[in-house]
Amino acid sequence: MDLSLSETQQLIQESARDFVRNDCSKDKLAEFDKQQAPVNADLWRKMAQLGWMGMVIPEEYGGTGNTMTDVAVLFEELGRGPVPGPMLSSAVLGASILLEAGSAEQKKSWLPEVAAGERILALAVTEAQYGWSPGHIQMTARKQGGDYTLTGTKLFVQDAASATDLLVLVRAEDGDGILMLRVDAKSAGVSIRPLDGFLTGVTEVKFEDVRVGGDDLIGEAGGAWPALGRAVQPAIPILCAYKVGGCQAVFEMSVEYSRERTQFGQPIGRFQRVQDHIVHIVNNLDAARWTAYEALWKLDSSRDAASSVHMAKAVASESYMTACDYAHEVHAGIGVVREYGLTLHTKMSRTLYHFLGAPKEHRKALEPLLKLTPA
Amino acid sequence: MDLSLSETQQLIQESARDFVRNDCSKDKLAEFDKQQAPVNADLWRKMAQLGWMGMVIPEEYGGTGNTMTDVAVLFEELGRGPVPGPMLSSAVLGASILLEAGSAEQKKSWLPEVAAGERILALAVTEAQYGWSPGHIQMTARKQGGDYTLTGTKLFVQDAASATDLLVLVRAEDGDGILMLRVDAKSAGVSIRPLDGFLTGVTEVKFEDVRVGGDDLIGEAGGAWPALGRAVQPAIPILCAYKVGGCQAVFEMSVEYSRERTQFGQPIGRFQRVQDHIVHIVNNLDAARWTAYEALWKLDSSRDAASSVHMAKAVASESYMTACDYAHEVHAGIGVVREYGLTLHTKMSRTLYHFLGAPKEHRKALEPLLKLTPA
Amino acid sequence: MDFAIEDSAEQSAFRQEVKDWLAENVPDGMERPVDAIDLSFEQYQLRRELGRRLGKQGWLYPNMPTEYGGGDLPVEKSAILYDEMANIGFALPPYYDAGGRMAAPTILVWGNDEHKQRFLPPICRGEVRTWQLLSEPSAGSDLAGVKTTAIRDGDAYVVNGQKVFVGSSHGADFSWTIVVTDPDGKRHENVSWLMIPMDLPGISVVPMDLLTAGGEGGSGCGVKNSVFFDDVRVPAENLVGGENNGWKVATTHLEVEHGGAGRLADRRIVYEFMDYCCEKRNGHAIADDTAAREELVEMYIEAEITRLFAMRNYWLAHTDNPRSYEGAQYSLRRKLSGLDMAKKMLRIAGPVVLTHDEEWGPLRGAVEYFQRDAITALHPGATTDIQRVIMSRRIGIGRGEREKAGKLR
Amino acid sequence: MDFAIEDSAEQSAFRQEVKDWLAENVPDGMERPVDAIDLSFEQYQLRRELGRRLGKQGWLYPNMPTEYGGGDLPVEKSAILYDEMANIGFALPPYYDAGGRMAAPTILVWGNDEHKQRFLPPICRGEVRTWQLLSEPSAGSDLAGVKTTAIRDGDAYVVNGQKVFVGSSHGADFSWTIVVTDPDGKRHENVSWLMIPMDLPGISVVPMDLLTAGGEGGSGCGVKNSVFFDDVRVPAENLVGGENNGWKVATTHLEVEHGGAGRLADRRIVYEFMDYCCEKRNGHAIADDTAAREELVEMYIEAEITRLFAMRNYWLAHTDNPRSYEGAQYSLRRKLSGLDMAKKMLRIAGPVVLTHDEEWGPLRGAVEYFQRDAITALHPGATTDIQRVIMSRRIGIGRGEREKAGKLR
Repeated sequence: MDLSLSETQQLIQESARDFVRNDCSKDKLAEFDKQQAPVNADLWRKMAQLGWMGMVIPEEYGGTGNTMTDVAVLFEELGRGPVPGPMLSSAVLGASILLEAGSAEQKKSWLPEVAAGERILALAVTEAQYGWSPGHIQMTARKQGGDYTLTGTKLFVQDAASATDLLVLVRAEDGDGILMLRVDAKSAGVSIRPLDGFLTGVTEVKFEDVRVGGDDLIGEAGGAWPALGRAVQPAIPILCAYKVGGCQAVFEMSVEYSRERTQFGQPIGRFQRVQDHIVHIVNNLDAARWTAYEALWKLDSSRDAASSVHMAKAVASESYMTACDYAHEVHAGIGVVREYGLTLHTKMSRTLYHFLGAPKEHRKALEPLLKLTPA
Repeated sequence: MDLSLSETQQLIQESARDFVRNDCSKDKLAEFDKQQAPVNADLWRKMAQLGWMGMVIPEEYGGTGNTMTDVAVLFEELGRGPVPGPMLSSAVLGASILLEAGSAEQKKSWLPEVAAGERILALAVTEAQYGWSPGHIQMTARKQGGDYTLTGTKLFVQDAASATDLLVLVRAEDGDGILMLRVDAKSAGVSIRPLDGFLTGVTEVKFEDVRVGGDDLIGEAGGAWPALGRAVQPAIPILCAYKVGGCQAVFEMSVEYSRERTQFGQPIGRFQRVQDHIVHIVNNLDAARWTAYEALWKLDSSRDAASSVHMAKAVASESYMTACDYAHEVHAGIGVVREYGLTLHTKMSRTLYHFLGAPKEHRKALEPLLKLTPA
Repeated sequence: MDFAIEDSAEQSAFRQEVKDWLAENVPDGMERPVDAIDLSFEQYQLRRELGRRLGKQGWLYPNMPTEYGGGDLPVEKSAILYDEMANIGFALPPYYDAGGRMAAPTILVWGNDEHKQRFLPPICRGEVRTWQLLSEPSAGSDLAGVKTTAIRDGDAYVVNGQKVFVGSSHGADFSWTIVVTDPDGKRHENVSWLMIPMDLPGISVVPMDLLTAGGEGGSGCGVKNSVFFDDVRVPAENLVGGENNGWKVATTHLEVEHGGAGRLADRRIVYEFMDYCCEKRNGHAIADDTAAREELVEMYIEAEITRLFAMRNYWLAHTDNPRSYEGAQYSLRRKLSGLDMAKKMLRIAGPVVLTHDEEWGPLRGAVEYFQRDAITALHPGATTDIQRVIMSRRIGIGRGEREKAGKLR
Repeated sequence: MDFAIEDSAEQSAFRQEVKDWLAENVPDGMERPVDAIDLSFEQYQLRRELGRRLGKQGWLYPNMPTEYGGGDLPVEKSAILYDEMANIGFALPPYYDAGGRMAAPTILVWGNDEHKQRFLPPICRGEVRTWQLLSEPSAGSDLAGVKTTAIRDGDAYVVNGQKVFVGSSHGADFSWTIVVTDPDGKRHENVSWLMIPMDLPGISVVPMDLLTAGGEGGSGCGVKNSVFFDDVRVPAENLVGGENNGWKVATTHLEVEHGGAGRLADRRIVYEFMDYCCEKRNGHAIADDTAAREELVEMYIEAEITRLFAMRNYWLAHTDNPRSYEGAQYSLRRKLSGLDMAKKMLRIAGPVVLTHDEEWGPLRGAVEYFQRDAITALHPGATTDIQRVIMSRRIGIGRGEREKAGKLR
């Protein structure tokens, strides 16, 4: 048993922490947020140069093939910002899908560009009737010769506005089941519209008679869902680590504020009520942290990680949201002032609550694994 | 709008409060509890003399036909003890059932004795597979000529050990549906066994070839369940009022202790954490109080009370349990010393949690009423 | 007990009168934006116009005495007014006038005749909008720690300092505030309650950029501002309740703000959201899902309990029953259950509650606004922590003597 | 990171050795009553016997140094011992010996050689049972407020006072306690840590009647007692850590008690209860119900998080990583999630969890016991409030300097 970080991981942590400190200060992030900029070009280039886009990609495809825990350590630091943008969508989810289901050809031609940050992938799965099960895939593709034609709407697509390529899950009209197609985000008939509100980087993607070549079919027709599942499994605890970073940030923010802010002649942190808000935060932080990293350890040591992954997501989604709520209790007025930076986390905790499956769905998935229902 | 008690109600409140203060002191109740005495004879006689057993029974049957709110005011005071015994089972539930479904003959011969406290009724509905729906009635009765023969087990029967008569719900073997029979608790083949543990007045009742005469059939065969439902509806908010009294008692206990007990050189009630435990108690108390009394008002003013009654029980069951838990946080060590009296409430809050339907069942019942599911 | 808010014959006659009157008098083209930040100046003017018309009837402040332009209406009738306004999507007053809502009863209790004659009629008739100025950068929960000074100089008080989380869009005619009139005085004995005309030289108003500006549905304030005072000379006779007596004066409007006055209009969004979840959209309704229904029922129960607490407080406030912790209890509950409901909505309906997108956002974006506002709402009018402080003092937890509730009448 | 508690080759060899040894050495006829209150004196003697046999191996206190009768085992191996004992339904030690569990490390840190030689071997070899005496009627959370005095008189300290919530059934050989040695001294500088032979004249033990006596499954204490000291003369050399230095000495065992040492044995009852809910009883299983399954999953997650916190603490305690708030966090979590789980069990399985009736009570009454014990468990070893106090100080909420965790080694 050894719950400490490896040297590699400590190095990743330091460089990521420096990056966030120097390039993603509160004001800068608040600025990006105002601009609604899907992805900041300089930021993206820097991250690519640091080699972060290639961490899950093996060396043969231009990556560095790190462990999932390595990648999670990076994302925990990014979550502290929270640093927005398509890192997870492209460099983790997208890359894993290509590694899982892509042809040798597709891997060779796409993965190196993903690793270089030149090709940016986004995953288009969910629709108006929202959910992360095969039944929720209703949009269809018509097959004509070797090609496909897509018509329909994907909703709550994370990071599509900054993507060069969309990985779209659709039903084959001919009943071949669910298949996955790579669609150039610039193709005729594709319209991407950011959704306004209490969310970040979430879009509506409309397809009108979009032609897609057969060589853009990823994996077998009909096999897309299981392939997606295998690719998403390792991505989930990395998403969780990002939320852990968010919890860590609001925890530190709150402790700092509890010392600086004085009312009634003493630091507010001397009041037990304020203390208990922060105790709630750290309890949620640690629950999210250890469930996530145990799942990552199981993945890296190729143990059966299914139940740990479901649990990690169920816990992290709630923990991040709850941690933000208690941070608002600690901060009161200043907490809702946008420049202060807390609301960026509050918004992110809501944005990512359902992404890759709501806690409710992951808890359901635990039932057969715990033998509460026949598998 | 007028949320104050009527003069009658204030009188009931005073006499009940005196009774509890004088005849049900902490030590006496702790004593009864040790003895596991199902009902204390003197106590029961006193309560009968005060006319409390006849409050829901009309004058023609020897009662006083009070409003449900009147009765609830009494039970709130009894709940403060908590005063154990079959008051609710006999004088409210039992009496309401006879009024609802009994024949003129049955009412004339039984109700006056119930009102006088000489006849004590207990309701035997639930079984090993516990629940408060018709589906949970599995025990059957065989019809022979005009008579019935009962064999089977009723479980978690409240107050059977102190009852003279059991009102038993069974399925007719001939498929006549559910019927209700009055069974003399002393009849051959009836064995009543109190269940030990963290509960009060709860029994197992076994029936072995128990013969019951046809004149002990209450209402029509097959009509027993709806009749029970109509009789139970007004009893539920009265049970809730009893729990409100329990919440009130642990609230007052806790406030008092917060003043008397000093640690770190000041009354513990000066610590915000202790304050917040008590804030939780009073919030639960008031939620239970106002949901219960609104339901009672709807019943007394013959409005449609169904949804209010379901809500009241769902709220009161949780509130009483939660109030006790926070009272334990306030009291720490002394709270678990049996003589202190708090654990009587803790135990009662658990005992009555499922009685007349668990919160879960009542919330389900709200779904059609709120049009969330087709009625 | 009688929980009835149904109308007697007389009441339903009055309700009809109100309905008819509103049909007559609500100016054409009045909009009801979900987020008051979208309320144009023109729309604001229409609301003021409606306010003045209500004022003529004594219906803008129906519980205030007629001699000052109020309606002096009994509980049941004023309840009907609030109710009917809510039915057409407005609060009473139909524009943000927190200053008036809280100043009016305060001046009635603490002002001298001259104050009542001068300040109350314009408020009650809707001729002026009034802001309340309490918080400062360094004085939030600790209101007694305000630093803004008002130093007597001849016939005026000279005001200097900054107030935050103030008011609304489109300005105000008056503001009232708690200011330090005795910089060397003891805490709680060094502040006064001052009415300030907003057109005086030296006042500047700067909008704040917040998650939401808060404020109740029908009367959302749109924006909150920082207000800076630079040697502002306020006529000395605008000081209400006596010099250095401001802390006592404040107890009245704080009591109102902390929910002591109760309310009858309930949280419509909950019931509207339930309907939204029952609507079929391409063959599927959110409420088809078992878990969703369970949370909808829990949400309904939450809302019902809040309604009952509000009703109890309204009854207490309008009868001579003693009030204690109930105001703060209601306020605490409203804040916490509001946030809890917002999160339930997210769990029940999914990410759609996070957008006010025209095509996808539920209830014209009202749910998305509620997602944000439920967080903002945790702090105005005292944080949840302070509400618990008030409850604890009034219950007498850990202390023999119980703190008294603030005077409302 | 490596969360593995699976065995290396060497470890599984050791595990086999332990299994075999236990098969050999657990005395016949040892019972495992659900509620230790049912543990007869004969049964207690058998547990002591097993303790002595474990002691001979150095396995009773496997982390203590061999020179004092411990096993000086590495984390992984001692973990295996706790694990295998739990597998046969016992804790380590197999009898309530809180005094030993907390005194041993304390004496190791604060005692002089003579103390270590005299006190540690009998504890480690299982020759004595030791109680801890901390709480008093007027000193619960406020341990520094103890009133029991120990006044130096020649070669002895004369002890007078009362301690409550002490020990177990069937007595003890030694007790240690915090007593006032300088009645006029400053708070925290007036107490000392004293080892008291229980056979001294003037000591009387009176059992208390409690909801449950508490204590972990395998080593439940049966009853708690009040202990009265009436002019009890304790040899002066039994004072450990220096006169009036008791508060510092206490930090070590308080750290252990507050969960700082971590643990690996998890809450079996949760997993056993899940099995119980899946068993079919006349054709029906509790887990057939959707709502029941949802709560079972939530309960499982609760238990898993608790397990992970415990594991983290165990790792921290047995490596040289800095510890801070984690001990109190685990203790707080265990208390609150324990109560939460008990209530979930009630909601899931119904009133059956409230009885230990032979025919109906689940898990031989273990669930009913848990219903009561989850409430009792809120206060021993510091209340939830005090755990939060400790967390806050160590995190440094509202203060620059962070309080240090107590020394464990």
